[in-house]
Amino acid sequence: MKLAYFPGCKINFYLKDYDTSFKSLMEKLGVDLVQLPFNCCGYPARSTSFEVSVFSSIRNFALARKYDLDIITPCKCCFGQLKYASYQWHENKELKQKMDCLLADENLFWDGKTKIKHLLSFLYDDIGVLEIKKKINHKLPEKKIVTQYGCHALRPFTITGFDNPHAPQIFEELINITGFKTVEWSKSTECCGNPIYETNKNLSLKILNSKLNAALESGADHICTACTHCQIQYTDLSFQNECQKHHITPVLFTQILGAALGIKKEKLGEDRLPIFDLRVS
Amino acid sequence: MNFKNQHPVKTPFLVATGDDIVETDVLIIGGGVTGTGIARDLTLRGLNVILIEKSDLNAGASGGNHGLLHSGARYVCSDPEAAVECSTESEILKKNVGHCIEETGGLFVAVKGDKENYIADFPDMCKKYGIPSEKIDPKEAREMEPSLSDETIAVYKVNDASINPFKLSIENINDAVSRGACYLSHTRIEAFKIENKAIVYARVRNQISGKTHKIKAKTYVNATGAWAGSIAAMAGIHINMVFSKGSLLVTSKRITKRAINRLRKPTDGDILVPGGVVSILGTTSVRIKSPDNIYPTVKEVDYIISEGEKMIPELKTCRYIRAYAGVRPLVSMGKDNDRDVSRGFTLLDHEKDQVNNLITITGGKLSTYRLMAEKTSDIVCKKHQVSVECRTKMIPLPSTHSGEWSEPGVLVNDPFKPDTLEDPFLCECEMVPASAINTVIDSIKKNGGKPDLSSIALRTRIGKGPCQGAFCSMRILSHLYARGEIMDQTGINDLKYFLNERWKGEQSLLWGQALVQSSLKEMIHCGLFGLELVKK
Amino acid sequence: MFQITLYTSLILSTAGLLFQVYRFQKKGASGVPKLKLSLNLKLVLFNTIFQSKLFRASKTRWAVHFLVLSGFSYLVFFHALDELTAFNLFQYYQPTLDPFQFLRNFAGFLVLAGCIGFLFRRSFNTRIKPDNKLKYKGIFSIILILLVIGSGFMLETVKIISEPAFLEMVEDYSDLDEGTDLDHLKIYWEKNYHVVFKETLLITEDALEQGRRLNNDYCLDCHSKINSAFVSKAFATHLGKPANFLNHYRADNWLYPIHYLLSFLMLISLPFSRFFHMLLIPFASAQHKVTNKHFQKEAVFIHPATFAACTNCGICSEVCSVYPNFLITGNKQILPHSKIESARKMIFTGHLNPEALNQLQLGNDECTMCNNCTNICPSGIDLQGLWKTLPKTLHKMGYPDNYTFVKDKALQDWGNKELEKDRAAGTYGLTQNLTGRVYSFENCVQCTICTNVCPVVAYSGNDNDMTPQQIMNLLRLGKKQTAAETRMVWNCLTCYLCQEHCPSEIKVADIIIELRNISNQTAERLKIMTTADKANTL
Amino acid sequence: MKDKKYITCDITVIGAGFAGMVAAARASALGLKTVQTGNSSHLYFASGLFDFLGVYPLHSRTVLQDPLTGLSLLQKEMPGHPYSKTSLEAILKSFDFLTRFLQSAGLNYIKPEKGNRSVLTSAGTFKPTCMIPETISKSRLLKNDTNLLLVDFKGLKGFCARQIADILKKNYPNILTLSVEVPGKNGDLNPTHLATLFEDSSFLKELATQISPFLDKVELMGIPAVCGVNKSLEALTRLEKMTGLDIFEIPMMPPSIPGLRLKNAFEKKLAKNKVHFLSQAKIKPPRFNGSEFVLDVMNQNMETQIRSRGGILATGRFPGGGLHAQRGRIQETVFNLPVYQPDERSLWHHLDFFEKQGHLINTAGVETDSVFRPVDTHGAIIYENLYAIGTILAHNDWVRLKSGSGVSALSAFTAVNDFYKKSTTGH
Repeated sequence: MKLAYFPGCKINFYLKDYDTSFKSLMEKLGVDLVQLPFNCCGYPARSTSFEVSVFSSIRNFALARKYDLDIITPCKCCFGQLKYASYQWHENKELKQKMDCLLADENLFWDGKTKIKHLLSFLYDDIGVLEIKKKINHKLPEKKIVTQYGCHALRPFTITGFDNPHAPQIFEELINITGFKTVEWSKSTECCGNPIYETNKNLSLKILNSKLNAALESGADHICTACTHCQIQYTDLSFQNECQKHHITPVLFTQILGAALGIKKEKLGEDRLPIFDLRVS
Repeated sequence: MNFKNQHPVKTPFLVATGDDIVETDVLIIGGGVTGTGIARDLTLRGLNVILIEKSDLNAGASGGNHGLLHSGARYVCSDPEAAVECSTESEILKKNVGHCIEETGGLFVAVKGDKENYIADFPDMCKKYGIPSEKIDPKEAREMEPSLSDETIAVYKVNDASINPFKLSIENINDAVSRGACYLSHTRIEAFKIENKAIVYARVRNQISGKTHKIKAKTYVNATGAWAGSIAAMAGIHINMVFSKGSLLVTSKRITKRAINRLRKPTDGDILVPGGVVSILGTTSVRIKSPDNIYPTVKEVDYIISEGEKMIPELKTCRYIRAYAGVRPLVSMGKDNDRDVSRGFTLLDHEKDQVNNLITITGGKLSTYRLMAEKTSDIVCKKHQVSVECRTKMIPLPSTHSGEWSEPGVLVNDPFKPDTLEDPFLCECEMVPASAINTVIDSIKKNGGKPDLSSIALRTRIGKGPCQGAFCSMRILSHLYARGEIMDQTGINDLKYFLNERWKGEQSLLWGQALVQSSLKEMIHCGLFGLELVKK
Repeated sequence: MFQITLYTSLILSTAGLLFQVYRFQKKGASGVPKLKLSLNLKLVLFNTIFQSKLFRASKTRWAVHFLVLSGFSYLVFFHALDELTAFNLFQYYQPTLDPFQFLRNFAGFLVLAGCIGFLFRRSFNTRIKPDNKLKYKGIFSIILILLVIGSGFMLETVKIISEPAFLEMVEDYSDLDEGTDLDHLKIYWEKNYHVVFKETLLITEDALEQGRRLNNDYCLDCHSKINSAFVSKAFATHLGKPANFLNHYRADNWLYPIHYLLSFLMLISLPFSRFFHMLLIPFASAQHKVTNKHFQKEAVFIHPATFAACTNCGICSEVCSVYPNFLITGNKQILPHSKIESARKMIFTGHLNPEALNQLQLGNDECTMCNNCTNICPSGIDLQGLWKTLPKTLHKMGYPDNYTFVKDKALQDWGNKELEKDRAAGTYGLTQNLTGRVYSFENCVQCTICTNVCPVVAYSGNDNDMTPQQIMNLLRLGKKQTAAETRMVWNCLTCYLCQEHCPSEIKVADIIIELRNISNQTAERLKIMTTADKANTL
Repeated sequence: MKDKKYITCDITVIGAGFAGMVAAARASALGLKTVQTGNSSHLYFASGLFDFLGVYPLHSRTVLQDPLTGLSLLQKEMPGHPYSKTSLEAILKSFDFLTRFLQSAGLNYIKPEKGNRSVLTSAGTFKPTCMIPETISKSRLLKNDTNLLLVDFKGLKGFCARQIADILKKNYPNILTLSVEVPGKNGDLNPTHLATLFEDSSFLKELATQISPFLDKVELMGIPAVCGVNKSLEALTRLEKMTGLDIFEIPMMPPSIPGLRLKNAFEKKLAKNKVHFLSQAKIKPPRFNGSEFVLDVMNQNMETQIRSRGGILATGRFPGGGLHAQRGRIQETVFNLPVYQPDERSLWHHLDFFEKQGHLINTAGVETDSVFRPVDTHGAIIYENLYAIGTILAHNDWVRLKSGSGVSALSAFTAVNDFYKKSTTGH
């Protein structure tokens, strides 16, 4: 299987480990990732201009279309934005026309055929939980873990079609096959606070804190994310004290699954949990 | 909230207890725009005044109209005298009570099928009576008002404006009270004591406390509008009153910037007046027997919409919030069609009827309320041998904060940032915060009234938004209890009364989203609270 | 004469360098906490000598750079400084001997080819259509190189053809007098070394043979076959008639000072022209790049000298993540190569046109910190570090970001009637126009579910003003601008909980985001209005 | 080209209100492959109390002490009413199933007992109902002479302890009131946010210390129904332990927390039971190809096609969007089924909001056979495997009869059972 890898803007600078472990995971699962000169997904421009944000996404689609590839991204924000843009492109004729003109200026075109997959939905829908379960050769210790779904993939459901937006399940199912045990908590579908990190750090911190409190009440050891932004929020240096205070470590889903699939630890990034090295087979 | 223009409000000089006789110069009966206007006029001339009202301000036609300040153009063909009156009065009002008026401007619009000769005569008639009008190309008019029908064939621009009658009455009475007048709400006339061709005193009853007392005045002014006949009857005088019901519809949004009139002989469903963020469509003219308990019927609503949509097609599909009706009090001159009866006012000095100190003022229009008050006060002053000129022409009506909340979206005109945090909105639809409710409660109490849902609703926008009281009623009731304004179980009945009043205004136009909203209301108040099971 | 000019230009160049260092130091010390960044020696080495980063970024650019740099380095080292280098290294060294003669020509040829490559590439537009100003940027340096090399070749050419020079050399290095021998030599040199003689010489086989013998005796030690000076020889053989004219006026004598004066001019202009990037790139590359961790500690220091290493190549803009934003909004200051230019101007000259500063602030706000520009920058500049520190600097100068601007702006200014009037205008391109159409929010049943699920309302305390459903009500009441200015609109996490929960299925979050667009764009318009005033008063 | 997705299932439940949730619960419990569409947020409007029959006949305007007496009369007088189509046993069975299902989802309800319970509401009235959440159950301890403490929270709009006390003063003279300020929250206090606070142990402690000085002689305590979202009973018990009192919740106007608890419980459990939920999905007019329904779901970004053997229409009335009223006519929105309704709009509503007979429009709806399959005006079944359940059913003014949850649960239970029976017997 060949897919265009859409890393998103933040991953390279802020979260190299996610990039590394994602690539290793895909390699392990036999997926060829193609790197294209993608630009920003357009989500940050949502705040300033609707048109800019949609165009950014459509341009990425057009690039992928040029190579006849579907897009996969590890970032929920990018996933949501690309879905959103494709919806707007389909619905809004005037917008579509303008986008087509702009693309034509750059010798690109898009016919709406490119599909966008998020890491989780790809694993769940295209590969299948059972298939992955078969490949797992290193059971991980039974640590209690809560999931952070990521807003933009989950909602609005009518646009993203990711999973039941009120009671999502796929993340839990995918984690439970690794040996980690997911526990229920009330805030799995709530926002991590990262979108307003720059403008209102205080509120962003409060939101993070409330999540950590809830995670603590549920008895979790870890928070698992499958989104660049969420993980950045939890691992942010100025917030890290909060996680330590709550004795909760944020972990990347790709590292967990990677470890369970027996990927060498060097290939899972520099910043790993020590438990990955103590695999219980 | 920091309020500007706070007026010192004097405590009423009258503490009505038992059978005490209270003396005053003039007793005004009826708290509509005319009554409150007379109260202000007379206090400005230095007279002592008591105003009594059987329910609360603007309960009659003053509260049941378009809120249109006529330029006069509507009446140029049918009633030129009224037209000229309107024209001059509206200019005075724009100058003196500007804060109650939005100078929207108006259009007269004719659509395909309207009578050609009326359209042709209109500009000449306007010119003849000195009413400014300007012909506009229909195309241009549709650019000015995009919602106009594409079948528009002729358009004239006139100086119509919209006026908020509630604010007008509140401000008039507030000003009168600040000059020493006394306002007694929920006070009904029981009887007049007449001796020697004059009223000696009036026995009145407080509707809430049930107590009666006597008010002795030199002159009595009957400004009860549609009820003028029954008050006069108490003094043994017969006035041949005719009641004409007019129903109006409120849309959920403001459809036009300007007041839109149909360019034809005045008839039903031909005016659309913007009022803040909504538009008001009306009216009908139905002869009724009694001015009490009137409400718009489903048939009337449908008829108004079908007439209105010819001028503005959007009226067919837009959401309506409520419908209400007012009664035009007309003094019959023997004509069959109510539209042909003059909309001019009737001022009767009952000296000719052997009651020397009773004056009746009725009929007329909102636009000419000041003139009516002036003429009435002139007679009163003549009787009192007071030779002060009318001053309402010159002295602007001050704006007070307790009147402000009767306007839509007031709060958001002020910088609200620092205040909203600790000042929750009790009415979300119209964004009325707790502090505003408190201000209004204080103002009602100062005037000797009882703060309940209905009296607060009269002075604020609560219950007037899309939810029609579904949520705000309960929130404000709780607020009243929490403040100790209500201490017994009357709150429930108060709530039921309030909801029912709101209901009368919506029941005739419940379809689409309005029906959704009202179903929700019934689910809350009947389904959960079971209010229909509460017996009085 | 030569000595004086040499030393003058050396002094001038050194002074220029010192001045630049002083300037950088002064600008660098403006109160930013310094962060110890270790030296990245590997990058210095690779990027300076092999231009490794440029190689990755653009092969053609790398090729022309490499041609010029390698050729010029040779020329400087073995030609200009031959007295110090070549003569000492090689005992038999003579500029006119092979392989030196050939190498000099070859090096000169490389530089010439490189320069022509530069000019050629510039005349074609790259993806980022650079403004014409940028197109001619550094052209001075290229022309100067061309002149130096050209004058060198010309000098060699006129020396080749020069009869007087030939005669001088005969006098100096042989015992030949006027006579047949000399004529033989002349014939040989005319034939083989392309000297142009005034009189016409009769060429015979015998004379040539004689000349060859004489040449072997007297000249061959110092003069390799002229064929190796392939560029100059080509010039010389095709010179034709003007040759006599040049010989007559001793062109070889006066071209020499021109050549070295041009070279000295290069030396002097080193710290002030495009040549300077040769020194700055190693400096810029030497610094380790700022990382995420530095940002979080808020301890970031970018040495101003590194910005000067920018050559406006525009490669950064080609990979810029927000390049599409530029295509729609047209704000050039979104693109890194324009931003750094403005930032450089702002930092070194201290004043920048308010409008430009405003544009810079707005453009920089769009940056997503993807690090693409730093990764690719052939000069090794830490661009991302600059973008990250820029907002603070701009804020201090009175150009805050939109959020701060909106928060600090008094409502009266905000509710400016002008703005209220043309609120529909001034938005970039298309919108969903949810806020302009009543039916997108009028179905609100006031149930407050959106408010109840909103995390912003839940956790913000006093940090928030309106709730989502109050925003809907503000819109219904016709207060769009007021709604756009509420803190709720800016605090919104865009988590879509409200929209997913709304029983009337109102697009609450989309509406709030659209309001934020309006707020942003109003802020931008207000900023432009006020900066235009500022610019006028300046 | 949008993404196209095909789902095949046994049964599609259109609607995610109370009835839809019960139907999905029953279907998934029977092992049917179930797809559900709709907007579950309408459960925020649910009081969380399950009514059976509170008032009958309507003009009596008195609460039924025992719903069974009303039921037998209703079954006799209103043959069109959903209750008249079935037996008491079925109703009780459906309640029983519901209780067990919710129990497994972690939400405890008290089983029906003989006679209606009356639950104190925030308006100071008593609502007759049948099944109540355990957090409300202790309101039964309220006797006329009980020393009751009512607590309200400053900023929680629409709930005032003094109001309830003042209104009940006549019959319950010993009510004390207390208004508590929530630390750090000035101004508006939204029910869900307050409810989330109740799950925080430090908040509970703070609350208990604030209340404790006023507990002298108090026997029972009432608080607004905001005591926790997911672990409400746990929070209530903790507070009871801290104060040493029996506590009950008082339901208030929407957004209702007991409703939210229902929503969460249903959603989580149904997701675990693999019910495929399409949130806010719009359905194009479905086709019936003889053996199965083909529902094209407009999911904005992708087109989903559901093929299912059975369909359950649980779209509710006007607020839920199941019925839509134009100016003159009421329509059913998904299948355009015939709607029983008054002849003209002037008959829809009474002039009196509290008219004792109720408004005629509330009896409008879809008419069905005895297993809740919609029928046309002649009484013929329209689709073999289509069922209509919940408030969309005609002849049931559920608001006035206080019969909403009962009818919903019964119709959902009966309809799914019937479908199951048919599909297993191969009919």
